[in-house]
Amino acid sequence: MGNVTNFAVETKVACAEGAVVAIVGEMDAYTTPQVKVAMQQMLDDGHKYLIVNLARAEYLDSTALGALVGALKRAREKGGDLRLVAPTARIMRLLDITRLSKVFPIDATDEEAVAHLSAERTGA
Amino acid sequence: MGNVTNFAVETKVACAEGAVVAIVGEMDAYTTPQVKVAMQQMLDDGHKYLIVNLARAEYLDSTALGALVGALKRAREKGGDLRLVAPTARIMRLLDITRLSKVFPIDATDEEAVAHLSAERTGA
Amino acid sequence: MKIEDQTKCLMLSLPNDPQYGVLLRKFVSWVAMLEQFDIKAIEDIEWAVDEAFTNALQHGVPTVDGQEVITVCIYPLQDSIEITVHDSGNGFDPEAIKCRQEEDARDCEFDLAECGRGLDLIAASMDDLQYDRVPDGTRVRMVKHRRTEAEGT
Amino acid sequence: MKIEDQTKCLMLSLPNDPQYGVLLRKFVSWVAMLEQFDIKAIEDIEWAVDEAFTNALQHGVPTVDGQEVITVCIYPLQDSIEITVHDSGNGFDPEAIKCRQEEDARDCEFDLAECGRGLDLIAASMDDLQYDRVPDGTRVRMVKHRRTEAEGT
Ligand SMILES: Nc1ncnc2c1ncn2[C@@H]1O[C@H](COP(=O)(O)OP(=O)(O)O)[C@@H](O)[C@H]1O
Ligand SMILES: Nc1ncnc2c1ncn2[C@@H]1O[C@H](COP(=O)(O)OP(=O)(O)O)[C@@H](O)[C@H]1O
Repeated sequence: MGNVTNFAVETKVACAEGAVVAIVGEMDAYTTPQVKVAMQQMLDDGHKYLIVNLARAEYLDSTALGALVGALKRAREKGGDLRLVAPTARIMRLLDITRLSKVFPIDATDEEAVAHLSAERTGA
Repeated sequence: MGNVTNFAVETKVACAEGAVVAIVGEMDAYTTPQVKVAMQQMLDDGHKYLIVNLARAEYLDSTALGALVGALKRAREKGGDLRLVAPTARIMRLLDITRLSKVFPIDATDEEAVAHLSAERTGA
Repeated sequence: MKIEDQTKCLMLSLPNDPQYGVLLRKFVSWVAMLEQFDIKAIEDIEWAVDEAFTNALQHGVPTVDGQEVITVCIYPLQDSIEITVHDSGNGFDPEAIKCRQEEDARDCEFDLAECGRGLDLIAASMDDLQYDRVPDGTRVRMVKHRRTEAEGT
Repeated sequence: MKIEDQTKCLMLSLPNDPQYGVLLRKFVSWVAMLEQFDIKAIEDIEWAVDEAFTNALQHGVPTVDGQEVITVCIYPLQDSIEITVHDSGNGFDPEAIKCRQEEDARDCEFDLAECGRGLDLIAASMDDLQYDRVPDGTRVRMVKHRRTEAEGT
């Protein structure tokens, strides 16, 4: 019958200064605070390169986008960055509508994102 | 996001006097009339042995049960019968609650039901 | 059952049209899911609400402007969920029906009636059930308790 | 937009609590599904209703008894679906906000604001949008037309 309560945020360290934050389920005004906390935690732990995996994110709204923009700014303030990975067609449409597809770098896989961030880190 | 409008009734002739009526989706006060029409059509066409396949029936309520009991009675009036095939655990629970699991013969597959009805037909 | 105390309520008001039964069931089952009811309890709640809705459709009388509305209130409580279904019909005497059903049960072991299983299903599915005549119609109140761990699966 | 003419309406009244946003979205998307809207239109409607609900949560003012209720009415019409979201707040001047947003857009090509995308998303998702001050709060009315076959996918 479907599940309305399957929201989760999964974090894992990807490399020295990078971490992956994977969003599972619907990210809205109710669930976004959990994602904010997870992203801030990673930043506070010294992971200034954030990789936000959206492959299993079924839904995002403007509150979710606001949190992602906020984390992007905080990461850049620390000299890091934030990249989005594998947004679904629906979320890609949201990013286009809000013109944020020009703001966020977007990759197909975590590995691709890590490669980009490593290049950025070593100034390549 | 799930589908609320995926209801369907599929009918097919199984043997000389038998037909399979497969129910797909949720059978309630809104959709039951379609099933009634399909079952009556089969009976009118001379298929007095009805096999109601519930493998893909996600939901049944008391209105649905009433229609199945009605068709059972009409089939028996014609000297035929009605058998249920492959009810899900949930529907089995409904049949138990309403004590109809004692009323309806239940088989695991259409083939099993056809075999039973053939035996009945030839008086075996 | 003290509905009056409760401020937190989710209310749904639907036109008198059976096509909306599925929406009502889904909605109520999601509320129950958010409230951490187990899958079996959610199935029970779906049946009870569906049967109460079907009865309201069939036995509720349209109001003067021809448009009958069926109102469902869901109260998520500490240890239970309470649901009321309100129609604008004249109600009935559940005792009278209860007796009829008990007679039926005595009369025939294998009940081949084509209707009359709705109230039974509600009663079997919920922990508490009450019909009230209210000024503008009939209201059924149904309660499902949350099972504690100790009671098993 | 002539809501007054319409008798057929599905109404949902929810407590001021963001956890119910997902229920509201699902419910509205199911109504749109029953009404044969295509998947893209359903996604749009979900966004618009969600944003209007979030705004009502954030900017609606609790009533005297401390319990604010957000009321959503869905009107399935012949060629469109109309949805109103009603809160008990003091409303705002959408024109003023529109101007501010246009200025922002001029100022920075890449908008790094952490809020303020809700109204844009509603406007982009729906065909018609209107904010009204009503005696007891703010009401946003949103309309989505059903696309005809000719307009393609
Ligand atoms: N909301 C209601 N208003 C008036 N009468 C009702 C209502 N709900 C149930 N009843 C009465 O109770 C009877 C039994 O209901 P039920 O068990 O659901 O079977 P059915 O509706 O198939 O007859 C109905 O036939 C009706 O007379
Ligand atoms: N229902 C409402 N009541 C009062 N003010 C509102 C309402 N909806 C929107 N607003 C105003 O419009 C502004 C822009 O809304 P929005 O684009 O959703 O962004 P955000 O809510 O993130 O600020 C809000 O900040 C608020 O001032």
